[in-house]
This record gives sequence, C-alpha cells and structure tokens, in this order.
Amino acid sequence: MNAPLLSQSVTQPGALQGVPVVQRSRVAASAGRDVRSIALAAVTIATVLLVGAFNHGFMSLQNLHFMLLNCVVLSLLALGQTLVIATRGIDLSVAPVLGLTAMVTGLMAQGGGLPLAGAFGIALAIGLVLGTINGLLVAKLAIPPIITTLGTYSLYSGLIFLYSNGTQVDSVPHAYATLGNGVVSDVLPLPIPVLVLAVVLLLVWFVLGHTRFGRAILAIGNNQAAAYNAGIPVTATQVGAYTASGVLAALAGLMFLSYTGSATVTTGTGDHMELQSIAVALIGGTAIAGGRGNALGAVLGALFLSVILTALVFVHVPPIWYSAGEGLMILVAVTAGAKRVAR
Amino acid sequence: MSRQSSERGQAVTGHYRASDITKSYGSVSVLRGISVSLEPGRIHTMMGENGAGKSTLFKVMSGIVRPNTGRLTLDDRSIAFASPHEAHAHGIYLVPQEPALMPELSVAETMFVGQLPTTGKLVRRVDWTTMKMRARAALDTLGLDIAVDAPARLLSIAQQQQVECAKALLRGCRVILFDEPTSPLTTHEVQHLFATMRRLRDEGYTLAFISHRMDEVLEISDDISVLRDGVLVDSVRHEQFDRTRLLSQMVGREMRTIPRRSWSCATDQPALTVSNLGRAGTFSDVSFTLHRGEILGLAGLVGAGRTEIAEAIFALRPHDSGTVTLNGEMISDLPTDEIIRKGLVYAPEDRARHGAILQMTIAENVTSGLIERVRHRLGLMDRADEDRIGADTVQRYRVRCAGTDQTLRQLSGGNQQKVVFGKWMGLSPTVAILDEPTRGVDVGAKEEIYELIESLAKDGIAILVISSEMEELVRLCDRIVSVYEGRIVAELSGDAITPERVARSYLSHAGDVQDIAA
Amino acid sequence: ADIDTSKRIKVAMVPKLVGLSVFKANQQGAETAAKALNIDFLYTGPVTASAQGQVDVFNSLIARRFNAITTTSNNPTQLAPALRRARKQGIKVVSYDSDVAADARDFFIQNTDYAAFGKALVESVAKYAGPTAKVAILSSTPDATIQNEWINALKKYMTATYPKMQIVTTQYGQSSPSQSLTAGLNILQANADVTGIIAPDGAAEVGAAAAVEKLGRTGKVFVTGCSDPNAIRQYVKSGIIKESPLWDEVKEGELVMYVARLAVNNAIQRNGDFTAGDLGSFTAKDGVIVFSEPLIFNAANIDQYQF
Amino acid sequence: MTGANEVTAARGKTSRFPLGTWERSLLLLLLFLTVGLIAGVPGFYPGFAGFLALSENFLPFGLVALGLTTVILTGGIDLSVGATAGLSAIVMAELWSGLHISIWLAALVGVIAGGLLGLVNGLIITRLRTEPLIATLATSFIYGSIATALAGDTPPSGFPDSFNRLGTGAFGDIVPFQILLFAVAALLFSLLISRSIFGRKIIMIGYNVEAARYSGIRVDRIVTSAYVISGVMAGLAGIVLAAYYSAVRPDMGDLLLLSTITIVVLGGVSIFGGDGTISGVVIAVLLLGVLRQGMLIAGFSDMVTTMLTGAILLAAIAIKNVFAGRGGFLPMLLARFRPGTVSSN
Ligand SMILES: Nc1ncnc2c1ncn2[C@@H]1O[C@H](COP(=O)(O)OP(=O)(O)OP(=O)(O)O)[C@@H](O)[C@H]1O
Ligand SMILES: Nc1ncnc2c1ncn2[C@@H]1O[C@H](COP(=O)(O)OP(=O)(O)OP(=O)(O)O)[C@@H](O)[C@H]1O
Ligand SMILES: [Mg+2]
Ligand SMILES: [Mg+2]
Repeated sequence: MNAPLLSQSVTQPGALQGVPVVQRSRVAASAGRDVRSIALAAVTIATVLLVGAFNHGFMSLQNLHFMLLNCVVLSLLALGQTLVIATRGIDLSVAPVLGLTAMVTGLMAQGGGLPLAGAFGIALAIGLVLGTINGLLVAKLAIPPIITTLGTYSLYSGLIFLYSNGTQVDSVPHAYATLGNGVVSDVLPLPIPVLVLAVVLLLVWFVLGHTRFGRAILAIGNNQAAAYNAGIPVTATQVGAYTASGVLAALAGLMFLSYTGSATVTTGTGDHMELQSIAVALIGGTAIAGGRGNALGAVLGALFLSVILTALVFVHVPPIWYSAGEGLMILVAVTAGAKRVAR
Repeated sequence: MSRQSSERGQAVTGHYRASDITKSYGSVSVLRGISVSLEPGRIHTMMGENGAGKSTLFKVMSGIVRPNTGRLTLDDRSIAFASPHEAHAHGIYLVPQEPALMPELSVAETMFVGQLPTTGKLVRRVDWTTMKMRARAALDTLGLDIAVDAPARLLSIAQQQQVECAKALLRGCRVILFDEPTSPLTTHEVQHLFATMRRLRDEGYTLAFISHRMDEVLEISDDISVLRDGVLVDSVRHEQFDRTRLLSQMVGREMRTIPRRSWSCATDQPALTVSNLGRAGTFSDVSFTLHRGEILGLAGLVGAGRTEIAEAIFALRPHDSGTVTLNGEMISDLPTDEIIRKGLVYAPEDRARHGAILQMTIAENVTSGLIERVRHRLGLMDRADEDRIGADTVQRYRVRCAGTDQTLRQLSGGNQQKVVFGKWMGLSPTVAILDEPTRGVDVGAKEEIYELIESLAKDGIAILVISSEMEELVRLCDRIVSVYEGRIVAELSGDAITPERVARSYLSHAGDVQDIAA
Repeated sequence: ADIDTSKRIKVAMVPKLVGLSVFKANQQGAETAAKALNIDFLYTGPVTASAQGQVDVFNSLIARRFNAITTTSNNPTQLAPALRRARKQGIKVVSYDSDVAADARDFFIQNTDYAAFGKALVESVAKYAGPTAKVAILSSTPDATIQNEWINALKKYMTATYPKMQIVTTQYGQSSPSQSLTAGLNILQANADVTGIIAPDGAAEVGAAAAVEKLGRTGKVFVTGCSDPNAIRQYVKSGIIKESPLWDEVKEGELVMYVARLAVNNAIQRNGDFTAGDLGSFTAKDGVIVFSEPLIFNAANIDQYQF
Repeated sequence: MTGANEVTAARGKTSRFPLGTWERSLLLLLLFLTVGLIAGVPGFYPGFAGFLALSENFLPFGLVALGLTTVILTGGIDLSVGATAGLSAIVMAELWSGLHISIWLAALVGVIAGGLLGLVNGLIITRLRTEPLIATLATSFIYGSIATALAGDTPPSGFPDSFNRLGTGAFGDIVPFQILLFAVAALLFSLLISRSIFGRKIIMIGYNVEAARYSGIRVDRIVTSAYVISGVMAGLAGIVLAAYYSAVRPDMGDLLLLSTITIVVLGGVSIFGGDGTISGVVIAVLLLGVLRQGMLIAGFSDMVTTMLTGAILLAAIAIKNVFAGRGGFLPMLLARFRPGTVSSN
C-alpha cells in the first residue's frame, strides 16, 4: 500500500482546461448531507405537532414513548435489511428468523427459566447460523438473494413449527419484561429497548460508514465486479451482511418477545415484517439497486410509520383503512425521495 | 528515460513477459501460443482486427482470465494470479476500456476501494483524512483537477480513465495495461492521456496499450505487436515502424489507405432541418440543415453536447424549444418509434448500454430496430424472416460469428458494432445519425464502414456523423459543424476541412489551441 | 357407555391453523377421547390461517379415506365445497368452535350459546367498570364470523341491559399479538375515557391486557374477552382481567371425538339427545350441539385450568 | 474475418425454443414424480377424473404465475397479485350480491378491475419512477384495505352453481374447466412471449431497458401493459378461486404471492428479467402442484410440504447454476450485471 507516487517534479497543474471536469468547487454541492434523514425527521415531527395540536393525548409523553417503543423491533430488522440491500441483495427471511428466535428463547424461558444472558446467546447463535446460511447460498451458490431468502423463508418458518410443535409463548420472566418495557433508571426515563436500538443504530452506522467491512458492502453494491477486481473479499462481505441481518433479526425477535411477552408460530411472518422492513429501509434512503445505505434513515423510517399509524387512530380513520394509509405513506415517502435522487 | 526504478529498494524493473499463452472458449481458440515481452520504460502497443484476441491477452496478463497454458514472468520470476487483485499485488494493473468505478462512492474512495487506509488501535476505522490526502496527491501528480469528494458518477469517461491510472499508482503497480482507452476520448483528451502515459513511461513504468487508431499508435508506441486470429504475427520496435506493413499484417492482405475523398453527392434538398433546438443547461439555439446525400460531421469535445443534441432529435431526451423537420415533416413532437418509421435512425455511441442487447442473438438484435417489420399476422413474428434478415446482415457487414443465433455477448466489440450498424441500416432510412460509428472497430472494418457510409450517401441518404476522431471526420465529411458547450460555434466545408482547422474551430473557444499542435 | 367402538376408525381434527394454544387444548382433549373410542387420531392443519390451506388438507384427507373430519373453519363459506365433497363420499363432517355452512357438515359443536357469551362479556365489564362504562372493542378481523356473532350478541345485550354503556371504538388486531398490542395501546391513548375493553379473540385479549399494564392503567381499565387461561393467567392475577368467559376447551375436544365416533356409527340424530361418556348428555338441534354455558375464569378459579 | 461469413439462415436451438434443457429437466422430474406418486401413494390416483381434479387445487396459482411471468420478464415484480386477486373477487361478488347483476357479467367486471389495478401499478412504476418492489408492496396494502372495506363483515357467498362449475366442474365430468382455462391461457401466453412482437419487446426491456428505449420501444407503455396483464391474470385467478370456494374473502389471495414467485423462478425465469419461457413456468406449476397435493395425500403436514417446496426451490436454482457451468463467483457477475456493465471487449 505504500505506493511510491510519481516524483512531484513532473507535475503540471491545470493541464486540463477546456475539458469539463468535476471541479473541486463542486464538492460542497455534491457531498450531499443526509437529506433523507432530515426530511424524514421533519415530516415525523410535523405530523406529531399537527395531530398533537388537535389532540393533546397524541403529544403526551406517554404516547411519544410508545410510538418510539413500537418501532424498535421493525427498526432492528430494517437496520439488518439496510446492510443487505446495500450489497444489492434482499433478505426476506428476517421475519421467520425473528419468529424462531422469539419462539425458542420464549419457550425456554417459560419452561426452563432460561436466564436473559442465555437468551442473548441463543439469539446470537440462531441469527449467526441462519444468516450465514443465507449468505452462503447467495455468495457461494450464486442464487439470487430474493430467491435464496424466499426459500429459506419457508424453511425457517418450518423450523418454528418443528421446534414449538404448535405451542405458543404466553408470558416471560421478569427480567425479559424489564428488557422489553423497563426504563434505564428513574432519573433517566429512557426505555431500555430504545437504548438497545440506539446502541445498535450507532453500531450499524459506524460499521457501514467507517469500517472497511461497511465500505466493502457499499462497494459490492455499487459494482460487484469492480469490487472483486479491487481485492474486496466479496464472498466474505456478502456472507457478513446476511449474517449481520440474521443476528439483528434474532435480536429483534428477543426484543419482540420481551416487549409483547408472547410468541406464536406466526410471529413475524404473520405481520409480514419482512416486507415492512424492506419498505422501511427504502424509505430511509437505502437504494434498492444497492450501493447506498442509510442506517439513521432506516430507524427514522420506522419511526415515521409508527407515528403515522398511531396518528390514523387518533384522527379516527376507520381501522379498515390503516393498511391503505401505510401503503400510501410508503409510496409517498419513497417517491418523494426518488424525485430528489433523480438526475 | 530512467529505465530503472528502485524506489522500493528492490530490483524491480517491471520486465513483464507472457510466453506461449493459449486460451480457448469451448471449441473456439482465441489465443494460440502468444509470446510478448513488455519492457520497462516503453509503451508496447497491441494491434489487430476485431476479435484478434487483444483484450483476451490483456485479461490473461492481468488476472481476469486464466489461460489454458502458458507462462507469465515478471523480471524472470514466474508469476501466476487468480484475480486482478493478485495481479495488482504483483504490480500489474489493467485499465479497462470502460472503467469500473463505484458511482455512489466518492472519487477518493473509489480509488482506494479494497485498500482503505485505517486508523485507531481498539477499533479500526477508515482514515478518511489520509485517504483524501493521498488521493489528492495521486491526482495532483497526474495533473488532474478532479474533486476527490465528488461522487464518482459525475466523472466523464476520460476522467474515469485517469482516475484508474491514479489507482494503479496508488497500488504501486509498475506494469499498466490500457485496453483501448482512447476510443471514447476526443483528440484533445487523447493527448492528455498520452501525456500521462509518457510521463509514466519516463518514470520507468511498463506500459501496454491497445488501439485501432493508426496515427495514435505510431505516435505513442515504442513497440508494436500485431495479433491476427490469436497468433502474434509480428513484433517491431519503434525504428522499424511501417504503416503499410502493419496494416497488411493485421488484415492479412494488402491495405490501401484512402485519403480524403474528392467527390461529393451532397444535394441541396434538405432532409433534416434542426432549428433553434434548445434544452436548458445542455444545449441551446442549435440550428443546422442536413441535405440528401450529404455527410455532415459534428465535431466537439466530450461533453460538448453532441450526443445530447442527437438524442433530443431522436426523442430520447426532451427539448424545451426549437423544431426538427424530417423531409419537410415536423418530427420534434413525435415519439422515437414514429421517428424511426419516418425514416430517421440513430446509432448510439455507447454500444453495450444503448446499442445492443448482449444477451440476445444477432438476428434478434438486427430486427430490434423495428420489430414490426417481421410482423407476420395477429401481431406474431415471422421467425424465418427474422433469420433471413439476420443472415443478410451478417453477410453484408461481414460479421465474424458462428451463426445468427449466437448471442452478441460472444462477439468481439467490433463485430458487435457491425451488428448494431446493420440493425439500423437494414431499415433503409433517409437520414442516419451515427454517433461514433467506428468506436472500437478495427482498421479493416473501419474502412468498410466508411465505404458503406459513402455508399449510403451515394444512395441519397443524409448522414450526420458524430465523431471524436479527427481523421474520421476529415475522411468522411462534406461539411463539419463544431459544437462547443451546447452551441454551434463554427462550420467548415470542402477544402477548409483539415484536422487543424476543425480542432481550432472549437478549441479556440476553449482557449488552449496550442495543445492540439502535435 | 354403550358406544360401539369395535371398528377402528380414522378421524382428523383440522384447526384454523396449527400452532395456536386455543386449538391445542382441543387437541389435548380429543387425543384422550380418541384413545377411549378406538380412533386413529390425526391433528393437522395449515400453517397460516387460510381457507386454501384447510381445503388442501381436507382434500388430502378425502383421498386418504378418513372416516370423519372435524374442523373449526377460517371461513364458513369458503370451506363448504370441499366439505360437501367429503360428505358426498360418506365422510362425516363435524365442525366445532367456528361453524361452516350448514349443509357442509353433519354436526356443529357450538362452544357456548352466542347470546349467553355476549351477556357474559358485557357483565364482566359492567361489574367492574360500571353500567356507564365507555367500552372499546378489540376484535381479530372485520370479517371473523364467530367474533362478529359475539359482538352482535353483546351489543344487543348491552343496549337492552345497560343503555348508558357506550362503545367508543372498534379496532382490529388481526389475531397478531404485536398488532393487537399496538391496537390496544392506541385505543387507550386515543380514547382516554375508555374504562373497559372487550377483546373476544385470544391475541386481542392478551394485547389489550398488556396495553393496560404497560400504560399503568391497571384498576382503571378492565379487560375481558376470550382467551385460554394460560395466555391470560398473569393478567387475571394482576387484576387487569377480572373475569374472562370461555368454555372448557379440553372437554370440548373430547366431545368433538364423541360426536365424530357417534356420527360414523350413525348413532346420533340431527335432532335429539345423546350421551357422550363422562361428559354427560347433550342435545342436538338441527345438527347444532351447544357444548356448555360460558365458563368464567377469575382469579379464584383460573389455576384449575391448565391449557 | 471472412470464412465464418457464409452463415445460413438456419438457426439452432435458440434460447427461447419451447423446451430448453431446464424445461426438459423439470418435465422429466414431473413425470417421475407423478409416476412415483401414483405408484407409491394410495389415494393419489382415484381414477382419471379424480386425478385431473387434483389440479383444481393449484391451477389458480398457475394463472397468476403466467401474468407474473410477464412482469418478471420485464425485470420488475408484482407483489400485489394476491391483493389484486382478492379485490377483484370481492368486486365481482359485491356487484352480484349488491347490484344483482349477472354473475358472469360481474366476473367480467372483476377481471377488468384486476386489469385496472394492474394499470395503477404500472402507472405508479412508470410515471413516478418507483421501484416495482416497493410500488406493488404499497399498492398491495392499499388494495387489501379496499377489499376489506368493500367486503364488510359478511362477504357474499353462495354463487350460482353454473358459476361455481368454473372452479370445480369438469368438461364431460372428466376434464376440469380449470384445466381448459389454464391450457388456453398458457397457450396464449406462450405465443405472446415467444412469438409476438409485444413479447419480444418485453424481453428486450428485461434484458436492457436502455437499449430498448434507443430502439424506439415505448418502454413505459409496454411495462405498464405487463402490469395490466399481471393484474388481469390475478383478477381471473380471483374469480376462479371465488368459483372454487363459492365464496370470497378479502384475504383469499394472500397465499398466492410467495407460491407464484416460487413457481415462476423454478420455471426458469430470471428474476432480473429477459430470460425465461412460458413452458418452463407451466411445467413448474404442475410440478409444484402435483408435489404439494401428493405430499399432503401421502400424509405430510402442510408445514413439511411448505418447507420442502422451499428446499426444492433452493436446490433447483443451485443445480441450475452448477449445471450452467457457472458455479461460484462468475455466475453472480453474469447474473447480477445489468447488460451495460459487462465489458464486452
Ligand atoms: N467469454 C467468451 N466466450 C466465448 N468467446 C469469447 C469470449 N471472450 C472472447 N471471446 C472471443 O474471443 C475472440 C477474441 O476476443 P477479444 O475481445 O480478445 O478481441 P479483441 O482483439 O479485443 O477485439 P476488439 O478489437 O473487437 O476489441 C473473439 O472472437 C471473441 O468472440
Ligand atoms: N461538466 C461535466 N462534468 C462531467 N461530465 C460531464 C460534464 N458535461 C458532460 N459530461 C458527461 O460527458 C459525457 C458526454 O457528454 P455529451 O454526450 O453531451 O457530449 P458529446 O459531445 O456527445 O461527447 P462524445 O464526444 O462522447 O460524443 C456524458 O456522459 C456527460 O454526462
Ligand atoms: Mg457523444
Ligand atoms: Mg477488445
């Protein structure tokens, strides 16, 4: 890497006049700040203020608290999804990975009193194994990601059945409930799940933005052949992205279990969390064609949806139209962004 | 010329040899026992017809393709690599014809992809400051004024190639292979690239180069090797360069070079009239008339907007103002397919992206310009007719292929270009816009295409040629219109058309005429 | 009992979907009874609550020549054609819990009388939240048959008995624990005056109770609904759910097997009385057999029921 | 550069010749599977008519798959097929029960409604330049809501028997009407994709949108039509399902989506567009259908069957990659590269 550059003596600056070049002065304009996150935050806050103006309950601390809590699980999934989509992949299997983790840890906690630390270990193991399987299928067997994860979606969903034999989790030990519902301390009434999310967000943001692994993810998403030619370990990086997505989905499963105190065979898949997480990642500004990923955007996207869906209840939209509202918001959010990105 | 360079404290000289390289794809033998020797401090050019195996040889030498047999040695040490990255580690770098940058990443990061500098003890994070500094330094060294923070997608092809050069330097590569770098460049940009290459050569780097442009080759090369059908037919040093001999070796027969023709079939009947065509920020007030039988050239720098003007005429891009008339009929509000039916065709410059569908067969590509012409009944196609049209085209344009059902991907660049050309000419247009019609086409085929263009003109077809090859414009055109920053700035015709005057006509606006003097 | 069990028969139990506790409790009872009744018992169903999945299962059971199919339906009408086909081939069809179209089954075992269940739901709110309570309903989906029957029944009873009681909103949890919880939270946040939630669906009742707990409204908002005791035990104990009506699902499962056995034996009439072993005697009316009066769970009795 | 020029018009097997290697392998597999099931699973072959009647359980998936294939060939995807099927069926049922118009007329309107929903998808995708994945995901939520709203708390049911025969009746009591319908549809799609000018345009767009545009193809119009076709087929499937169940439900199409994507991909259609044949898809419809019915009759649970389908999908595509001689990294490059990025020189 310590390349000897040409000796400075031959430098002839300014030799390129007349040829249109990306001038240095263009930098400021093009080095786009995170416009998407700012816009999402602005729209979310605007929604809160607008609905809050007519209905004070909406702006109550408690409601804000729960809107935040509600988006934690989806945010975790979307963060993993962001990493995968940035490689130009997609991970449909996050929903059954979430469900399987919630089921396995839930049943063990319910029956054998699995300590929380053990649950974290098991979640990690499930996420690692299932995520890595996805990654290997994509990277080694060259099965297109959407097909790979469609296949493992069925397989992993089946595992939930095999493991649970159709039973469900109805309650969790106290430690879990605290993880899902507690606050950090009375002085600092920050919900623990939000803290967990914040830590994960910071981690993903750092990895994607400031580590070789993260940059390799983006490079592969930009141009896989060029990335390979440049010596990026394409297979390992891809596997890494899917593994990370698996682990985050498993963590989401544990958070889901802790928060709701329940797990059934259709947890995750029943709510189509895989599709939701993709939508949220894209709303957040990650490019479906890969090469661009936005961790903060993903979380803000999930928060945005959470706020919108709660707002629909507050403004008395009939429940039948909630999912239409969600669809519309996805469309608006993604399209509004596409316009900005387009040349 | 400092041939020896030992900045790394080793006796690295960069004498890169390939011996007895063979490579075949299935039953097709592409390289048949080729041996070449690249010496440090010299620029070694590969010439040869389309499909001769030049790119394949470079791919073998840079780790993209594995040879079936043969040996690679660097400074008499045997080397082998399984990937371009391993080749880089050995100091060998291929600048591909279409550089593969990372559109969404910054210029600096795209240069450092795969080897981002890191910092920090506990957690290793990317050291952006160092990265930018070193990227800046590398670009400065090559005299490039490119913003390292800008997204790479904003770079022109010429800039991308130069960034690739800088990448090679950053990776400490001493052997740099350029696969047809000049074909997407204008004369001016070619000169700038050559300046860079000369600079590298003088620093003792080992350079290899592919080009179909004879003048360029004679100008820049220290050694020339000629490939034909996967065999190295000759390898000569600078002193022995002989244009005619090179040509005949390449083609395997006598070649005559035709000078600027004296005749013209231009009439004064307007075929295509463009008036005040404009699009905010791209081009403005473009007016010209193209007559039946006339060959009109559009000259200019890359980014001058010639392609954009052509695409606007062909309704591929919107325009804000002005009109286009084809044979007396307004076409400026028609969609592309209507325009094609009215007799105007446009062969785009970017073959792989716009001109051809690489996964489809030759026959399918040929008919793709107007599929309706193979309509049978009930909206169904007549496949036999399609095959016939495909076979005709293959024969007429001498496409080197195994059959009309071969996919285009399997053809060499030049042969692909012939298919694209055949696709449009098969429609018997009255006006044809040809954007860089011979990009990546070898000398033999080039001459054929020139003759073909001329025969079209003789048939009364009006032809607009957009080209960045001065020779080509001078060779072909009855009249030349120069474009600078989206405006028409000059018009030359008849004997006024000389390379110097054409170049001056647009460069006078750019203010560096002296650069073209060479 | 004088039931003829000499011939071994094959009976399948097809729930709305496998993997919900409610149906597992039925299975538990059915398995016990099957042993006693010389029945080859198969518990099988679709992975998701879909009629298509159930129909696929029915078709395979028909092909495998089962003697009787027992089922609780995802949709009364969608399942009918397949079950009619089964009946045409001499297979006895017994529905339980959630009925199918009347001509597509031989017998239907109704959990409890709809009116009685509606009454029980309203009473368990009225007793604690008072006769002027503002009530929210949290159901599963807008077209869930049995939930709609109960909601209709409870509305009728409410208007008649507690005219001052008011239903302020009806929301849906899609039978999903997470969506039910979110819906529960939203109900309570958006309607601060709600003092009772009737959630006649397993996931919904749990979701509503969890929402009350999370918002710290225990003692101010009372939840009732319909769920198996395991799922709501903790909320019954913490006082969020004071009373929750259900029926003994294990025993119901046993009855299903008895009816299947009797039907295959042709020993039961569409109108008339019959005896089902220890379960006692029941009355069929137009093929409908009401299993029991609502069984009200409360803090005192819930630990007697483990399902 | 001469020599190879004496090219005759005769072409060998083209990439879209009716039965390529992949299709033949699938067909062989289908034959083995069917014979194996008939021989090994009692009840799988209850007589010829009964055997054919098995197809009634899965052919609606086939109808959707045909339409979805058209969309996937353009390089897009339609996640709204399930919701579209549900909504179309509800529209039909509500017209019939609410306005008392003839069920067949209502069915026609239902199919047209499907086409309109597809049109909305197409317009959103082409006009707003929204990714097909996200656009159709969003519309699937919206269509689902509309269907739920229209259906109310008791969706109509009990259609006339003459109509129900579309789903469960058989021609001459032997060949189910569904088979006839599917056969006609498959034939039409086969012609459409491999023989028609429209189909050629679809494939050009799927391989290289830009080149298609530069060839004068009105890309937006063709892409929109593909979504309309997908909507029509989803609508048709919804109607057939309604006849099959003699009932409708807003979520009745939910199962369609993942299964049909599986079918299309197993049939050899490239998820990136361009590549694929209708014959492959038709064989995949039969293969997965027979497999599922066979496994269920053999006593496997729904869950095991679903898992096996997933495993087969993965294995099939993996085998396909290996057989294409492109295992490892290279295939990915080939498969993932949109045309323009491959350096051809
Ligand atoms: N992957 C491949 N599979 C089959 N044949 C190939 C492949 N790559 C190259 N060829 C064939 O090998 C021959 C040499 O190709 P190559 O690209 O090296 O030619 P070239 O000399 O660079 O031509 P051009 O001047 O047109 O770029 C051509 O006939 C081409 O069709
Ligand atoms: N100021 C600029 N900076 C960077 N790239 C530019 C700039 N202006 C134009 N380009 C790029 O240069 C390329 C060529 O532009 P255009 O097609 O308008 O010019 P042209 O005269 O047709 O050039 P060519 O000689 O390549 O045909 C385009 O890809 C365009 O995006
Ligand atoms: Mg151009
Ligand atoms: Mg080449």
